[in-house]
Amino acid sequence: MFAEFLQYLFSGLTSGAIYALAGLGFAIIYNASNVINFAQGEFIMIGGMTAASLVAAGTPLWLAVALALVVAMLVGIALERLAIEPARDSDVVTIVIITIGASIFLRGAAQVIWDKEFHSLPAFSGETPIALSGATLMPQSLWVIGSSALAIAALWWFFNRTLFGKAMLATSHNRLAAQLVGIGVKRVLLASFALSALLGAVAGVVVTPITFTSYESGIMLGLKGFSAAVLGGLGSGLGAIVGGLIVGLVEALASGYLSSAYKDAIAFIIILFVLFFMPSGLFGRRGTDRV
Amino acid sequence: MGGFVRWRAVILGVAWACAGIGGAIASEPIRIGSFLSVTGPASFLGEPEKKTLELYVERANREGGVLGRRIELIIYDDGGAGEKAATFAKRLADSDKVDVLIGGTTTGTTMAAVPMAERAKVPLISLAAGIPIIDPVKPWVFKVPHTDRMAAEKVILDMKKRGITRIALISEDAGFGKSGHDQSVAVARENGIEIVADEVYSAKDPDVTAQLTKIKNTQGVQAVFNFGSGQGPAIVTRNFRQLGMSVPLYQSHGVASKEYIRLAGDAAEGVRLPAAGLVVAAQLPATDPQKPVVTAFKAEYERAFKSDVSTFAGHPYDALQIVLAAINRAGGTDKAKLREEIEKTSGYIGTAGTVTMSPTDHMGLSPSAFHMVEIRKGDWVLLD
Amino acid sequence: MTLFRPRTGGILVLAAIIALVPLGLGNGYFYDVAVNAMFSAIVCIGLNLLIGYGGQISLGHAGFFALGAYGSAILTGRYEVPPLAALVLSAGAVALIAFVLGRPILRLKGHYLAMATLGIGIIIHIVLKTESGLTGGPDGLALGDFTLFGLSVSGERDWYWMAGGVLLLAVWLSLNLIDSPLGRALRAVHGSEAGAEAAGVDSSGTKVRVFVISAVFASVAGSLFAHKNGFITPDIGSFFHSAELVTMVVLGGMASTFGALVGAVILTLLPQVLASFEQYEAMILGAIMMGTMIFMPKGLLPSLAGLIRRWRGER
Amino acid sequence: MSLLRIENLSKEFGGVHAIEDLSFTVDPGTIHSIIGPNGAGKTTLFNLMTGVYAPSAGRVLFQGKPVTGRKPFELAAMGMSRTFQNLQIFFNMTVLENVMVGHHLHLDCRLIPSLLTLPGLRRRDREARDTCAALLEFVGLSRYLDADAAQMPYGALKRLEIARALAAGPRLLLLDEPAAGLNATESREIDDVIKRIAASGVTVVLVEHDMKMVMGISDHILALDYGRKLAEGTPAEVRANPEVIAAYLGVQA
Repeated sequence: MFAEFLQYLFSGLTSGAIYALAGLGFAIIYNASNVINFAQGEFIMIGGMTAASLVAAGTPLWLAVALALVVAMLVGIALERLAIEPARDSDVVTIVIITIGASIFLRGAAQVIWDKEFHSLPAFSGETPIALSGATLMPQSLWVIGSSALAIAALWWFFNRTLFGKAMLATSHNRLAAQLVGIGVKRVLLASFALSALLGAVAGVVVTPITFTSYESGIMLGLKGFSAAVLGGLGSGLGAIVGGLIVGLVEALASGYLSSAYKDAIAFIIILFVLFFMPSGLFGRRGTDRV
Repeated sequence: MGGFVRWRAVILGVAWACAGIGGAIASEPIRIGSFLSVTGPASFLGEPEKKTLELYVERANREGGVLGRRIELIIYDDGGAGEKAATFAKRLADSDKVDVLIGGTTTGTTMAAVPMAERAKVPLISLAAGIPIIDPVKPWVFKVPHTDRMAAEKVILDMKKRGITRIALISEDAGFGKSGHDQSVAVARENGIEIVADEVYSAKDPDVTAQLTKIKNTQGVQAVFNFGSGQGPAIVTRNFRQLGMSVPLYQSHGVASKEYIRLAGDAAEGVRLPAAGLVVAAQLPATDPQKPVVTAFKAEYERAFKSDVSTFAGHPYDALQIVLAAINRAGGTDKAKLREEIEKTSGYIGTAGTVTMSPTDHMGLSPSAFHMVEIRKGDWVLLD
Repeated sequence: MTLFRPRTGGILVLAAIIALVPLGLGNGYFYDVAVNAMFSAIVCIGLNLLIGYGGQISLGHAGFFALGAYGSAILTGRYEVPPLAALVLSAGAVALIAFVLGRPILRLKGHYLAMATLGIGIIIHIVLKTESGLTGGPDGLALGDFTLFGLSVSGERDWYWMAGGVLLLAVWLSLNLIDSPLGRALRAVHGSEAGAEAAGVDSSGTKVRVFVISAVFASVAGSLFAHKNGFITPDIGSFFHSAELVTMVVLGGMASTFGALVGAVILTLLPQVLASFEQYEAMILGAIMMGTMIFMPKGLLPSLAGLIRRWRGER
Repeated sequence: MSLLRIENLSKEFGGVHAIEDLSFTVDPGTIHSIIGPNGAGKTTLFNLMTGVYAPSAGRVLFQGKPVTGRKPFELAAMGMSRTFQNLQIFFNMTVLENVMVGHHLHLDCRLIPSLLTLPGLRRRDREARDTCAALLEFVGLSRYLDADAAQMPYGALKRLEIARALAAGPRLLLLDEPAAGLNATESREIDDVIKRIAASGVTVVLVEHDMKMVMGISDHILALDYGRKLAEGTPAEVRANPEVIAAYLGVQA
């Protein structure tokens, strides 16, 4: 009985950590610009596809991963410079549509540059399952969970301990005030896209040995990441992680104890209920409009 | 590339006409229209289908076309969406004035185009497996692939032979897996095999150990059958091994390509699945009438595209051969005549098997189309 | 509200366009695309009331579209309800669902509202996919012709006039609503929710009413679409369709009924035009979407109207 | 009977008492002002009275009926209108439309008549247009009638909010710092408008910083400090109160 539960937990943790990593990227860009970047999933795809194709071409894994991170960051920077920056003063919904356009574009580019087949990466530390009280976990899942933990720690350090990180946070709270004290809002926006693209690529690389990757793999991860980020409360890194883990765990437990056909629906129903009672998500900023 | 082929065909046609040579060749080209799911969730089917069509239309043109007429191929990508498929089918029939339609990568896209094909009276040859496409029989609609039921039968009978009576199903919740699941349930019931666990997963789920754990903990499961395509079955296979499950694992023909073995890796060892002759061309006995056909096709495809052939790549080849033969017999592209000739297809040996159609059977595939194979050392081993 | 201030003028121009377009439609396929564009336009006009005028996002409207379509298919196919009655019953059921869900959901703001509506759309999609006994599952469901007072609507030309009529009705209703006290209240809620409440506007009630209306527009369009196609799959209720609908509204121009219409027409035509670009189709579509929003952030119609106004001003 | 009665009202924000055990009444037909230094709890009190916040304890009675917990739009329907310190103008609408939203309660907002624009609805809307145009005239904004609200100067927006609040036909009008941010001339104009509103029989409650203005037009003044009542009475009485002087001058009495 317990072994069964533990296995569902592991299953949920594996999926949840993947969603959490995807959600983290949303949180960073939202923090800097109040924009939901619907192309976030494509960063994950680009990271995975670049690494997978380089490894297939004979590049050592570590180099392929490093290059994949660089490529994704460059794409993130290009996206910000060419598509977001010129529309910076537009409505949020206008920018959201731009990011949807960007995700269609990047997906289209990926199928032209690479192909439509599924690709994989070798697991970083072997394929021998780790057994624990009758349940098993793949070592790669630990890589994913570890990456999320590391990412959240690094982000905390960045936003609370570095000058530039603090500046980014300040910009998210009050753009005008940040400008007045001389923080370059443009640079902050650029950095936020680079950073979230980097995170996306990290997610893509560590996740590919588990889920494989293809030009379309960013869609689902983007959607789940968005759900995780909203459930946790937009702009909260911790929220995105917790949100992702909850979505993953709910799916696994629902599959195990209720119905695998409705596991996605059950996850969304839980999200809806949380939002009904906590309209700003679990860790979102709660502000009453001052009138 | 379809557009490219089409334009080249048009330009060549014009050049011939201007030069005033080759009288017959200057006549109207034969227009074949195709709507395929080249992108979207079924792109792993649609992409090889498109490649095959382009490859063999070009080849037919190189060899002088049919009845001295060139073949013009027009392909649209429906992205797997039924609504788009219906519109593109209409575009092909009304605007591009094609003589015959090949397509519908999936049962959904095919069925969405069926009302239009019936109304416009254009022969349609589907590349999808669903039984509703041909049952009940619709005058203008045909299909070339095996039905999912045939694959399910192959698997269930193999289980029966091994004395297995209680099984678990795990299937993808969308198109291919869903209809395969429904067929498997029916076939299992007819053969006295009990389904003791029945789980589903979504195409892009990163992990299915939860579903498999439930199966693992169900009393008396003697085998697991996974109906799905794309990345899902590879994840199922890996998770299956991760949980240390030791009962036999069966897959469907949806993963009968080397890509599956590559993605699932060592976990695929010992997995059994039904595969068309095409996939196991090399292993077929020399006496098999299909051997020369599938060996040639496989070689040509893999040389042209440098990627492993899958069952699905063969479907448009069969559709094209059947259509071209029917046009030859009909002596032209009169749609009613063409339809009749397609229906009269008899003894055609293709990648899917031997096809003999009739007014009551618009698929006409012999039931022996599938071979049961087992994966050993990363390659197929023919079991029957 | 921008280009055509005198609204009767706008409707007349639209009617004239609908009447004249068939002169340029060569065959059934073009009619079919035009009909699809008009059905999308009907959904977008309703959605625009919610997004453009009410300032409330919905990423789940394809769900209502699909419910209308499946409601019609199931009622006419299984229970032999006449098509018009099935359309009305489905729309009524959708209105009820939207009403019940609307209260709790519309308390949410911005991206949280987007998430909630997205969730509802996805849940509807999953139910349609899973309950194959009723819906036919992923393989879809067939349905018969639409009949109106004993006359059967079949063939692209019949559908063209049918869709044109319903579209004009939708535009008329939408323009009426915007100019009515309720429409003013709605725009006020968009402008300042606190201000509207202080002026006596029941903001959540107003939002719910418009949510219901926009859901009904989607449901009716879905029912008609289903009969026109003769076959439906759960994909019409997918998240991508919802996102496409929102894109149409924003691309055409928010808070502009005719803008929503233009957006729907363009995004329906674009994939058809781009189909011959084959594998570059997605890249071009994405680039056009980005380019339009970067250079015309207010959407096509308002931006073009602004240009024309400026150009006239200079002369 | 008093028009508005506040009984033992308290409001806490995370342990901080913004309003503490406050009671007072507003008599019909008067101009009643609430003064106090920054952070005294004036705007909180305002938001409590108008239903934006729910009180931690105590209650509010309007025309003898308890209204605690009612939503702002329900209070508006009972005859209580307000303006905002941070302007809440509908910048996406014209000036006249802004005022017409204020007249909302007197118009038909049912769904079906709105969609069909039934004749009755149209006629009443035309009448509303005239009423609201007259109100704009009353506050001196008739030249902006068809302008977009977004194009108006700040001072005019303040008067627009007053016109919108009047369009509801209130018995009680609550004005939150109507003169804040205005220059002397604009202030005097507002002054004049408020006097004319009171003269028309509408009771006015005013939160204001501008002491000169308050002293000039109020019938009754309530002075707050740290969420408590400091003093209450006629302008002359309050002006003479040593605690008020101390609070304003920051000297311990």
